[in-house]
Amino acid sequence: MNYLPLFTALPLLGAFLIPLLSKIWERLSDIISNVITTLLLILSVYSLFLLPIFGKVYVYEIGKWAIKPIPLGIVFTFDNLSLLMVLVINLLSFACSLYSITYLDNYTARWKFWTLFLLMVAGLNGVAITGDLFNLFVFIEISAISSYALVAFGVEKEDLEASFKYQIIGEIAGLTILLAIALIYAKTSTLNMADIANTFAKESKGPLFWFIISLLTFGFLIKSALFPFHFWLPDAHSQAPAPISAMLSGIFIKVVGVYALSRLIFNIFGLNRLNASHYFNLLLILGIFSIVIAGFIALKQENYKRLLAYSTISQVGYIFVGLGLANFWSITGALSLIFAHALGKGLLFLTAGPVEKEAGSLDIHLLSNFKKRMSFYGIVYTLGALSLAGIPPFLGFFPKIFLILGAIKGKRFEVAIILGIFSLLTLAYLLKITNKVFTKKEGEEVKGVSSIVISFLFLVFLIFILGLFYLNYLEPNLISKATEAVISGVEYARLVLIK
Amino acid sequence: MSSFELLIILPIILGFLGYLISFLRNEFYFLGAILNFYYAIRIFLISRKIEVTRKIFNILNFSVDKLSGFVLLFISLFTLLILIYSIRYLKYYEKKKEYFYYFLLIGAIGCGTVLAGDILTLIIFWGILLSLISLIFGFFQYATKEGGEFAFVKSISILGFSDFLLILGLGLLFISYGNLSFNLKLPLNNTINILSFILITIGCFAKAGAIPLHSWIPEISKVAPAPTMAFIPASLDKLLGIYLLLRISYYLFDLNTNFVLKNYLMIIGSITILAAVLMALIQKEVMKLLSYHTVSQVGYMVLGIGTGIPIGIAGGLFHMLNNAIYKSCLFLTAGQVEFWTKETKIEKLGGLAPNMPITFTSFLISALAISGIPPLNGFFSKWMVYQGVIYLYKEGNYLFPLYLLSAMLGSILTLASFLKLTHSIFLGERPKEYEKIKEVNFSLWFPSALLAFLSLLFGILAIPLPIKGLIYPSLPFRIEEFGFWQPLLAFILIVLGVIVGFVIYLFGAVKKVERKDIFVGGELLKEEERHFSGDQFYSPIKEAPLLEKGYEFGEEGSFDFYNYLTAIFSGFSLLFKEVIDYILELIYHQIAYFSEIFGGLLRKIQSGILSDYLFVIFIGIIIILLILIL
Amino acid sequence: MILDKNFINQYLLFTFLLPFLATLIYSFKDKLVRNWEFYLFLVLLIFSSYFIIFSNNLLLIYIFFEISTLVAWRLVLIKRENIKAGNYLLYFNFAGAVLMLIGILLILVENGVEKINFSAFNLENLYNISLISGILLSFGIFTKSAIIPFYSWLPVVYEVSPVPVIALLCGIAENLGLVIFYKIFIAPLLNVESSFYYFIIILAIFTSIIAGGIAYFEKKLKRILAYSTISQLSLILYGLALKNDYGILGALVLILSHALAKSGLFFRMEAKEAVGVGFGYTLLFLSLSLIGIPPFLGFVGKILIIIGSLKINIFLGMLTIISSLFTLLYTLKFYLILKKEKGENIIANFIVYLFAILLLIFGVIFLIYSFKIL
Amino acid sequence: MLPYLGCIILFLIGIYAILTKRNLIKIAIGFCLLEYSVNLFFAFIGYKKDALAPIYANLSQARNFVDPIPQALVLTAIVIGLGTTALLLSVALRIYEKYKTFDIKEIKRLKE
Repeated sequence: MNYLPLFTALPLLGAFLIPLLSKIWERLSDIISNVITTLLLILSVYSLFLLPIFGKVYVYEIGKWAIKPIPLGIVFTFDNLSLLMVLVINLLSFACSLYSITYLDNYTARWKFWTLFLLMVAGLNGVAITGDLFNLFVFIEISAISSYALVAFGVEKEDLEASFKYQIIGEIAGLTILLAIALIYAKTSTLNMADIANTFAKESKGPLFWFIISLLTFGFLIKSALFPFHFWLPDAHSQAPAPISAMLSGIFIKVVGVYALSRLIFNIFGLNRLNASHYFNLLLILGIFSIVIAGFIALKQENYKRLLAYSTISQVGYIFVGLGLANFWSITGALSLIFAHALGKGLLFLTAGPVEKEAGSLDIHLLSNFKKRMSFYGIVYTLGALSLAGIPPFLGFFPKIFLILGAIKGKRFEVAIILGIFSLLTLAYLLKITNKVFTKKEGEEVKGVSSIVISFLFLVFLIFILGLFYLNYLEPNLISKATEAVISGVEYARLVLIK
Repeated sequence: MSSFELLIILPIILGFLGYLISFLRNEFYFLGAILNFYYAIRIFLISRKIEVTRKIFNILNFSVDKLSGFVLLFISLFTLLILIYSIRYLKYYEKKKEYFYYFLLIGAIGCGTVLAGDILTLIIFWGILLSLISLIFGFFQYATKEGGEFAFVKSISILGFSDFLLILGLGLLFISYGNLSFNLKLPLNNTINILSFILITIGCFAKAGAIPLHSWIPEISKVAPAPTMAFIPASLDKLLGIYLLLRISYYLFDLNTNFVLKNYLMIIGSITILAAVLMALIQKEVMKLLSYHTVSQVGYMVLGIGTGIPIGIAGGLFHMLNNAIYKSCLFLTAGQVEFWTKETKIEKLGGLAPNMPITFTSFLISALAISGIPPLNGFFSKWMVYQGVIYLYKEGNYLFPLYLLSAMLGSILTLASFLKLTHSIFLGERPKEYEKIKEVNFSLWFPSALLAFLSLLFGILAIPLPIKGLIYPSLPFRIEEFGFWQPLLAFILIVLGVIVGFVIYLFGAVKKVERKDIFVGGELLKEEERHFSGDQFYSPIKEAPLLEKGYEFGEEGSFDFYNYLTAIFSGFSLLFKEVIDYILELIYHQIAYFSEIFGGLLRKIQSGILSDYLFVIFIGIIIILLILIL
Repeated sequence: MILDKNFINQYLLFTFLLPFLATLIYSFKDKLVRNWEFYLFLVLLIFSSYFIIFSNNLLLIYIFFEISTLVAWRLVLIKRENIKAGNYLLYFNFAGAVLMLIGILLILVENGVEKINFSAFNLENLYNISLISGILLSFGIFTKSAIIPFYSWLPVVYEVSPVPVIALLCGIAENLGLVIFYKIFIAPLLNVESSFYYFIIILAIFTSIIAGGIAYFEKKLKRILAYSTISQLSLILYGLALKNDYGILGALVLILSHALAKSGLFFRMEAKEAVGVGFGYTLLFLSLSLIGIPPFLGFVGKILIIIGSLKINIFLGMLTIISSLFTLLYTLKFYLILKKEKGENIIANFIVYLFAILLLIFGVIFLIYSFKIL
Repeated sequence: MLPYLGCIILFLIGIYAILTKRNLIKIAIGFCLLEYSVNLFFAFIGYKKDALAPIYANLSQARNFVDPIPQALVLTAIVIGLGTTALLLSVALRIYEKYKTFDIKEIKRLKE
């Protein structure tokens, strides 16, 4: 598995090649980026089969700087959790880059988009596979900066406003994370995550420890837009171009926020419900607040993408409830929700593109009076919405099972009921669009456009087929292993350092 | 296949053939009824000797004893006679095809009901009968007369209501004792028995038409053609209802073990007699008047059965038979009148006796019979009931004078109302348009004439024929010989009296009727106003101080159980609709409304101002720090 | 239970097939529903009911239950302006289904299932159902089969939906809840707390009475029929919950009878009178079966349920009778309204005729056999 | 301890600027201050009193070196900060072009 650096190297390479080569022929940028995302997808699927051969963790030492006996070199660690994230990132980035081929006809600066897009993919992949704390920060910033730029890509009034607000809040998070890293370094004098874990395991958990945790939590909660740190998200996600909204909502907040946080608190700091129940209760309560409040706000939204953005906040709440319950089932639920939500919400945001192009607006009220019929997009949207609301047999149903099961097993019966009942709210606000925009019988039918249609079909196929094979294949081979990686805590450090 | 199946199945098959094949249709129906009658006779004859039971399909259990044998015979007879009548009567009826088929089915199923040997069979046949009755009543909605739909709904509501209670009662027995046959004489001393007895009697009352479940009969009489009235409320339902009442009172249960229940029956009987006859007195429509009498007569049967005295019970049973005979005869003759005149309003009729002598004779005999004029059969059975009531004093039941009084008063008032009816239809002034009216055909007058003849026969030869032959053997009691009444002797005496009267008429002073002009207030009454009908006969009674209020109530439907039934259920419906449904709707709408409002409020958090966001975020970090470090 | 489980499954499928076929035939003459969307959902519905009947896995049952909800939702939206009613249906059923899911998972936890895979949901692996999880599980059934307090969606949906859709709803979709109740709580003889059954019995019989009462009060034909459906479905549930042979058998019979009678009545609304076919009498047949008068099929179910309830106590028998009385009253009421209705579809008349005759024939056959085996 | 205090003061000034200033450029400056404070803090971590710079190649005895890693990290962080600041300012300028104002309270088209 020594191709591991390719996950970041390939998109970075693409990002540097594209400005040069697109001078020759602008369409070349499409080809390069699509080839790269396809390669990444192939690599990540290949890793799915390859990783079990290498055991639970594969460690790649950059520049052959051995991490033993002194962990000085920078490493990439690739365990099952990283595998899950890489797989999700590359599935969705594949779909989005495919989609963007036709979508970008609306915009002028093709190659700029592709450069930023690949930078973001590189950053996200880097976050998922890195084993070094500072590298984590760097990758977060790479993806974040490119996302700031991409949100402002349309250069309209609202785009710039959203981007500015997003940047300020996002960078505060970034700085907080940097501060926390500085503190960690001050405390441990190492940046290797496994080594940090070992060091913290030996020490008692004083106020400084908790201060670091709070800073990290603060930073990553902003990144993952949990209530009350969500304010940037509805603006940014609703103003970005459709594929970028899909990427941001589908994977960005999860990789940069949820993944990084859970990697740190579970694997590095070794927190679990036994030694830090108040911490997890905090996550749980914020998660529930997110679910409820963002759900109700989404119900009243009048803008297609803004509604979906609020829905994302609500769904992140579900993920955090899963993390907050912190038992095997709930974390399985949270991780599978990351998977399901990435595909589902990505699909929903992608449908916004052709709709906006056809109707010239995303205002639901205007769309409901739009004269043409968009049955294909309507069906795609509805399937995605049903999956997100947790209706079988789609993929989104299984996270719900595991989250509720986790709540029951965690003796949090009220949480189980809340999770169940508020998925009704999810259904209600998502179907609001189906009902108002797509439920028409008369009018001229809008024709689908080629690469957009293919990406839709790809995602719908995934949602459906993964839903069918969830319990038989996906759960035992991918998600429960990833859950084990999370739940086993500082076992991660031992596995990394044994190499 | 034994006679039991054939009795029921043959009419069904032949009726169905008649229904399908337009060729020889009436002959098929007729053949079905004939075969039914034939097998009924056979079974009747068998039942004289032994008690037979037969199980079909492991579920239908038929048995016949002397009681059911004789009821069966008469049901079959009535089916045949009235079918003959109605084939002619309803010749131009729009939906006669279905009508005759259902008619025949009712006859067959009615026989099945009588033959039912256990609880389940009874439930099934009783229910099928209800469905057939509702099917045949369904036709009246198509009748040109108004109120057909309401009559249909009302009658089926009442019958269905009582049938459901009957099923509940029988089901209760079924649960408690298993699938019973009817000859057990269970004592009426525990709750289940008493409850199921009461529930079953409700079914019987509705079928037979006892107050307070009677009101469907006058209602349906407004729209139903005469043969239907003659068949369903007047004969079949009487036979079945009273038969079942008798069955449960002295075969399935033993009524004599419960004093209170006996009085319950007798009170219902007395009230029925009196109230219905009072209502009948003031009716202005032939059919409705007759139907109130139908109700009234049920009172005697219930009273007789309720006495618990063998002679009274026998009287009740005999009265059932008699009533079926003369009441169907009355309906049929009324139908014959209507057949030509197309009129059932009393005030519009009159003076038809010379035109329709056979009809008139039949009507007169039946009217006298129903009024209890000796030596006709009505008198005899009533007299037996009186005797039963009088014997009550031996048991220490000191309410008996009241029962006796109401029974006798009822008899008198019946006579009174029939005087009015006979006068109005057949005597008095004849309206001009009716002058050309002739006697009806043979197939119309024959059934009624036969029934009238039966009335006469059962009156004169009461003791040898019906009492000794049918009634006494059917009852499981030893019946004491009674009184000094010799109907034959009385008949001879009466005939002698009539002859003497006739002689006096021939040779006496009364020679010729003298016609004089009529003056009112000094003015000559016009020819067309000279017609005087009998409908005003009893207006004074209506205006009597005590009865006035009662009549008012009666006219408004205050004694109509259907109104109470619908009122109670409507009340509940209103409660459910306006309270429970409303509350649920409110809750669900409130939830939707609340989430809208809540969403609207919450979205204000997103103010669009960056400083506010940052402020909230910093408060957030402070709270996190506080929670985690402290 | 005296009947073979396998036989009952086949019987249930049979009860679903009749309305399915009728709707299929009907749709050939109806412009509104003659499109691929309708046929797709029709097939999906019968497919999911097949799986619900024959599956032995709680998860599969649940999944197809939800699919049937989706299908019902889309069926209502065949007429696009019915969005509000369709959503009402979907949200109610979804809420119920979610609670049902919680119930299922709770049962799993109570039975000590540690690893979640497909076979963990097999009914054979379950032994106990506690009161609370039973009630949660039955919420899904309550919404689908419209029991208090979750019946409110049904009249709203019926009022606006086209006839074939309602026929499918009352003939197939709503019975699925009952089938699930039968499969989980009645057939496998699990160790369920007996208070659970009392709870269901009380709820079901009161729903039956109350819905009957409301039906008597309603003025609009489709709403009367809707409340009547609620009343009948809860009566069936009540019969099942009685948990004795009479009650269960009665309920099973009543499923068929209700499916035929009610969908027949709805088809009657669209029927065009053909020559030589007893138009008013077929209607009367259907009504009489609904009331429960012999020899029609409805009677067999009702009498068995009455006997079954009397076996428990007299009071329940009384309540059953009161429910039947309401049925009698409202049936006569809508009979008069329906008699005046005339539609356009000639096939509908054939269906009504067929169903009426079937009710009579099945009535006689079931009467004989049901008492023979008891 | 004093340098750390300076760090914190700088940090607080940055927060103050972000929270209270309405001008976009001032917010950006406040943001830069925050960034500098964190960088400064990072640089201080590596510092040890009287320690040598870690560039000697051959040493005969163990000596007290300054930790070199934070400096490398801070360099990276400064670069990243450069990138973000540049992007922030360019967006701010574009906003001025479109909105004709730098007042953050005027820039609230996206709300609710």
